[in-house]
Amino acid sequence: MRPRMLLFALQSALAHCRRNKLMSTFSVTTTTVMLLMLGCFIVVITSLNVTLRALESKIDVVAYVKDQADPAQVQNLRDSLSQNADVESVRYVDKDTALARMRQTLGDKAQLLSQIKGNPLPASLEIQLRFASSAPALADQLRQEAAIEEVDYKQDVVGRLLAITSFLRLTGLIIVAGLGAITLFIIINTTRIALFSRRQEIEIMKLVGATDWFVRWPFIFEGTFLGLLGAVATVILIAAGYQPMLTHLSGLLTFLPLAFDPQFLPKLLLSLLAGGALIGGAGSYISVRRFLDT
Amino acid sequence: MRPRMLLFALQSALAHCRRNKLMSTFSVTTTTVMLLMLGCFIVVITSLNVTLRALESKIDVVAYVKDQADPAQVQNLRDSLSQNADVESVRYVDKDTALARMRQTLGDKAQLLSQIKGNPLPASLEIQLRFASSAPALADQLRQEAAIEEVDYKQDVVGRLLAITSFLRLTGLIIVAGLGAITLFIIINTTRIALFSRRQEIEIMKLVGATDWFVRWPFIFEGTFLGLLGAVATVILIAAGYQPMLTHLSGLLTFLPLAFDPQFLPKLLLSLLAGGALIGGAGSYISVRRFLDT
Amino acid sequence: MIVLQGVSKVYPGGIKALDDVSIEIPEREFAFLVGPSGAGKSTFIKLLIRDEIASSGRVFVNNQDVGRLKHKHIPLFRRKIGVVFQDFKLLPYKTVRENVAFPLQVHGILDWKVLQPRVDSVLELVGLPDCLDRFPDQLSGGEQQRVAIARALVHGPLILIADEPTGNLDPNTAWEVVQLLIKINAYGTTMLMATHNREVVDMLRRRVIHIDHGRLVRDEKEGAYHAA
Amino acid sequence: MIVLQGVSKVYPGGIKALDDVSIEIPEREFAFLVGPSGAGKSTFIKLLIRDEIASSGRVFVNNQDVGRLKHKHIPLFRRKIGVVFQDFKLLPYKTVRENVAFPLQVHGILDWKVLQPRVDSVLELVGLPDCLDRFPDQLSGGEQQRVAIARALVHGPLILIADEPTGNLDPNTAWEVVQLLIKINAYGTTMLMATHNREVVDMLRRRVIHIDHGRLVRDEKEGAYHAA
Ligand SMILES: Nc1ncnc2c1ncn2[C@@H]1O[C@H](COP(=O)(O)OP(=O)(O)OP(=O)(O)O)[C@@H](O)[C@H]1O
Ligand SMILES: Nc1ncnc2c1ncn2[C@@H]1O[C@H](COP(=O)(O)OP(=O)(O)OP(=O)(O)O)[C@@H](O)[C@H]1O
Ligand SMILES: [Mg+2]
Ligand SMILES: [Mg+2]
Repeated sequence: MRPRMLLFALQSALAHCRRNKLMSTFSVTTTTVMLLMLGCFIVVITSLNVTLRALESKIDVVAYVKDQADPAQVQNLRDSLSQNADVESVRYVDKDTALARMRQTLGDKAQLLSQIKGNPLPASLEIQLRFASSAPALADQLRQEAAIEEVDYKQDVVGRLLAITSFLRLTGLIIVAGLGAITLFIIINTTRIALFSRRQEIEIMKLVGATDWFVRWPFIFEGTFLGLLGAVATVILIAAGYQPMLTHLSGLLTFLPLAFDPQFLPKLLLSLLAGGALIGGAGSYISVRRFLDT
Repeated sequence: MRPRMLLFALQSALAHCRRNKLMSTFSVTTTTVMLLMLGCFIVVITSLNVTLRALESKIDVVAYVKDQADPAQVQNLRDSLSQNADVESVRYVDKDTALARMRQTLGDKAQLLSQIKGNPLPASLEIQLRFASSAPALADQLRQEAAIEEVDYKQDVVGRLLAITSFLRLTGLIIVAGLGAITLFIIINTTRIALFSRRQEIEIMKLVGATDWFVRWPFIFEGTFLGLLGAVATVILIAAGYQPMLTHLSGLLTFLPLAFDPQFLPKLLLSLLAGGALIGGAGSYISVRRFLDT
Repeated sequence: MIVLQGVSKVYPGGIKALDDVSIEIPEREFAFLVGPSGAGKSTFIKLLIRDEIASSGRVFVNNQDVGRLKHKHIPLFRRKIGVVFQDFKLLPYKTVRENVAFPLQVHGILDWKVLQPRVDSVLELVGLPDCLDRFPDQLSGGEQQRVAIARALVHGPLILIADEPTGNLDPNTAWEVVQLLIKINAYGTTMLMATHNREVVDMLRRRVIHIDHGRLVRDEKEGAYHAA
Repeated sequence: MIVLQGVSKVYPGGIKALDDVSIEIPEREFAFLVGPSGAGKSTFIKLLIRDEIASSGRVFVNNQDVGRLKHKHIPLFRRKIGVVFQDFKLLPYKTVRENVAFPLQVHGILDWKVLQPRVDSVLELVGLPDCLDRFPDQLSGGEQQRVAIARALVHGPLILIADEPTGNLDPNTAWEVVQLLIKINAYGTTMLMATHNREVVDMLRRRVIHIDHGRLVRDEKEGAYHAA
C-alpha cells in the first residue's frame, strides 16, 4: 500500500506541475538562479584554493652550511630531508656554484667580485617545501644541526603569505557557507510564497479526510521535482560554461598558477543536483506544515 | 483628482500589507536577504578596491644618476618630478648615502665593502608614485634624460601587480553586477509568485470597471513599501555590523593596508533604500502587467 | 440596450455553450434568463460584460459592439453595468465596506464622506447593516451574496445583470431582494436576471428568455419559468 | 449519530453564530436544517466536521466527542462523513474525475481500475457523465455543485451532510438530486441538509430543524419550511 501511495503522490505532483506551468516555471527559475550563483562561487573558490596551495608550495628554506662542516654529516642531513614528508625536494649548492650564481646575478657589476679574495659565500641546502606552513618548524629543526650555520626562509614573506592564504581560505569558506544559507533560505521562502496560494487546497484535502502525510507527499514530490529541474538547468549551464571560462581566466592570469581539479566538476554537479532536489523537497515539507497546523 | 487617486492606492496598499502579514513578511525577508548579500559584497569589494589602490601606490621608481651628471640638471629634474601629478614624492639619495645603506644592508658581511676601492654606487632619485600604472611611462621619460644612467622599477613586479589589481577590480565589478542582477531577478520573481495568488483579485477589479492603472497603483505601492521595508532591515543590519566587522578584519589582516572610505557607508545605505523601493515597485509593476493582459 | 445577433460561444475543448442566439432587450426591461443547469446562462452574461468574447455573432450593449471594444474603453463600458456574479467575486482582502465602495472608487469617488452614506444605504437595502468591517470569508453564504448584490447596485448602473442572485438566500430574503430589483428597474435600470427560482419568475410574470443547451428555446413577454 | 449538547459558537469579533443549541439526530434520519440567511446553519455543519470548534457545549458525531478528537484521529473521523459545502470547495487543479475520486484515494483506493467505475457511476447519478476531464473552473455553477455532491457520495459515508446543495440547480435537477439523497438515506445513510428550498422541504415532510439567530426555534418530526 505504502509504495502505491507514494506513486500516487508522485503522479499528483507531476500533474500539478504540468497544469500550473507558469508557477512551476517561476519556482524553477528561482532555484536555477540561486544554485547557479552558488555553483559559480564554489567553482571560483575551489579554483582559488588550488591556486593558493600552488602558491604556498613555492616556498623555499635555505640552510647555509658551515665551511668547516663534515661532508658526511651534510650528506646525512640531505638524505633525512629527502625522506621528510613535508619536503618536496632538496638541492645541495656548493660554494663554487654559489659564487657562480652571484656572478651571474651581478651581471656587469661582476667585476666587483674580482676585488674580493677567496670565496666568502657558503654552501647551502635549498629545500623546497610541500606546504609553506611547515617552514617555521623545519627551520627550527635545521638550526639545531651542527653542520648548519644559519637558516633563511623569508620568515616575513612566509608569514604574510600564510596569513593571506589562510584568510582567503576562510573568506572563501564563509562566502560559500553564507551563499549556501542564502540559497536555502530563498528557495524555501519562495516555496512558502508559492504554497500560500494553495492553502485552501490543503484545507479542502484535510476536510475531505486526508491525513497530513497524504496531503504532504504530493507537495514534497513537487518541490523535489521542481528543485531537481532547477538544478538540472544549473548543471547544464555550469557544465557548458566551465571550460570556456577556465580558458579565458587562464589567458587573463598567465602569471598566476591557476590550477583546476579535473575530478571536481562532476562532484560539484552531482552535489548541485542532490542539493536542488533536497532543498526543494524540504522547502515544500516545511511550507506545507505551516498550513497543515491550522 | 490624480493625487487623490494615488493616496487611495497607497492606503489600499498599506491595508493589504497589514491584512496579509504572513505574505508581506515572506516578501520582506526575501528582499532583506538578497539586499543584505548584495550589500555585504559591495562593502567588501569597495574596501578591496581601496586596499588595491593603497597597494599600487607603494610602487617606487628608482632613477640612477650618472656620476658625471650636472648637479643643476639633476635639481631641475627633481623639481619637475615634484610637480608631476603622478608623483607622490621624490627623494635624492647621494652616493655616500647609497654606500651607507649598502653597508647597513650587508650587516656583518659589511667588511667585504672595505675591500672595494672608492664608491662604486651611483646616486639616485627615488620616486614614489601615486599609481603604479604610471610607472612604465615615467620610466621611459626618465631614460631620455641626459643625467640619468639607468631606471629601475621592478618592471616584472609592477606588471604582475597591475595585472592582479586590475583583474581583482574587474572580478569585483563582475561579482557586484552579477549579484545585482540576481537580486533584481529574485525579488521580481518572488513578487510574481506572490501576485500569482492574487490574479483573481485583479480579474475581479477589472470586471468591476477598474482601469489598468487603478489596479496597478496599489500593487506598485505595495511592492515599493515592502521593498523599502526589506531595505530598511538590510540597512539596519549593515549599519550595525559595519564597524565591528571592520575592526575584526583589520585585526585579522594587520599586514594588509585595509582602508575604508568613511563617506561610503551612508552612500551605500541610501542606494540600498532607493534600490529596495525601486525594485519592489518595478517588480510589482511588471508582475501585475502579466495578469492585466489576460 | 442589449442586442445579440447570431451569437455562438465555443469554449476551448469544443464545448458549445451558446448556439446562434439572437435576442434584443430594450431599455428599462426586466428580463429573466432561465434554463437548466449548464444551459449557457452565465456564458450569456459573460459575453455581455466582455468577460468572454463570442466565437461568432455580435453582441451590442449600450449601442457598443462589445466584442470590438478597445482594451482601454472596456473599464468605462463596464462601469455602466452592475453585475452580481454567480460566484460573487468579492475581493477577499477588502472589507464589506470596501467591496461595496469599490465601484464608486473606480468612478473616481474617493472621499469617504461621500462614499459612506451611499455604501451604508445600499447595505441597508440588502439587509446587511452590521457587517461593514468584516471580510467576505467572515460572512455566511447568503450574506456574501447580498454584499455582491449591494456592490452591483451602489453606483446606479444603467444595466443590472444578476446571475442567480437568490441561490443562497432563504425565500423571505430572496423576495426582499427581488422587490428591490423591481424597484430599481422601475426607476429606469434595465434588468437581466438569470435564475432558477421558479416561484419568483412565475409570480412576477415578466419577460422570460429561456435557453437550453445553448439555444434560445422560448422568449415570452410575460412568461413563466416553465413553458406554458 | 449526531448529538449537540448546549452548543454555542462565537466567532472572533464576538459574533454569536450559535447560541445554546441542543439536538439529537439518530441514525438513518433525514433532517432538514432551515433558517434565514445568517442563522447559523453552515456554522452548525462546520462544528460537526470539526472545521470549527464549539465555543461551549459538546458535539458528538458517531459517538465521538468532535471537539476533543486528537489531531491524528480527525482524518479517519472525517472519512465517515460526506459533505457538500455551500461554496463547493472543489480542488482547482484536479479534474472532475480526480476531485470525485479523491475521497476514495484518501481511503487508500488508488487503482484507477477500481476508482473509474465508482467515479463514473456517481457522476452519472448527479447527471454529469461528460465532463470527467475538465477542471472546476470550466464548469457552470450548477455543474460544480453536482461535482461537489458526487464527491460527498462517492465513498458511501455513514453520514451525508449537504449545505444548500440545490442553490445553483434548476428545479428539475434539484429534484433529481433530492431524490438521489432520499434513496441514499433509504439505504441507511444519515442525512442532514441545510436548505432554503421551501418546495423540497414542504414536499418531503421530513424532520425540520429550524434555527434563527443561532437559536433552535423549532424541531418537528414531519415539518414544513415555515412554522405551521
Ligand atoms: N471555461 C469553460 N470551459 C469550458 N466549458 C465551459 C466553461 N465555462 C462553461 N462551460 C460549459 O458551458 C456550458 C454553459 O455554461 P454556463 O456556465 O453558461 O451554464 P449556466 O446556464 O450558467 O449553468 P448553471 O445554471 O449551472 O450556472 C456548460 O456546459 C459548461 O460546462
Ligand atoms: N468566520 C466568521 N467570522 C465571523 N463571523 C462569522 C464567520 N462565519 C460566519 N459568521 C457569522 O455567523 C453567522 C452565522 O453564519 P452561517 O454561515 O452559519 O450562516 P448560515 O445559516 O449558513 O447562512 P446562509 O444561509 O446565508 O448560508 C452569520 O451572522 C455570519 O455573519
Ligand atoms: Mg451559471
Ligand atoms: Mg450557510
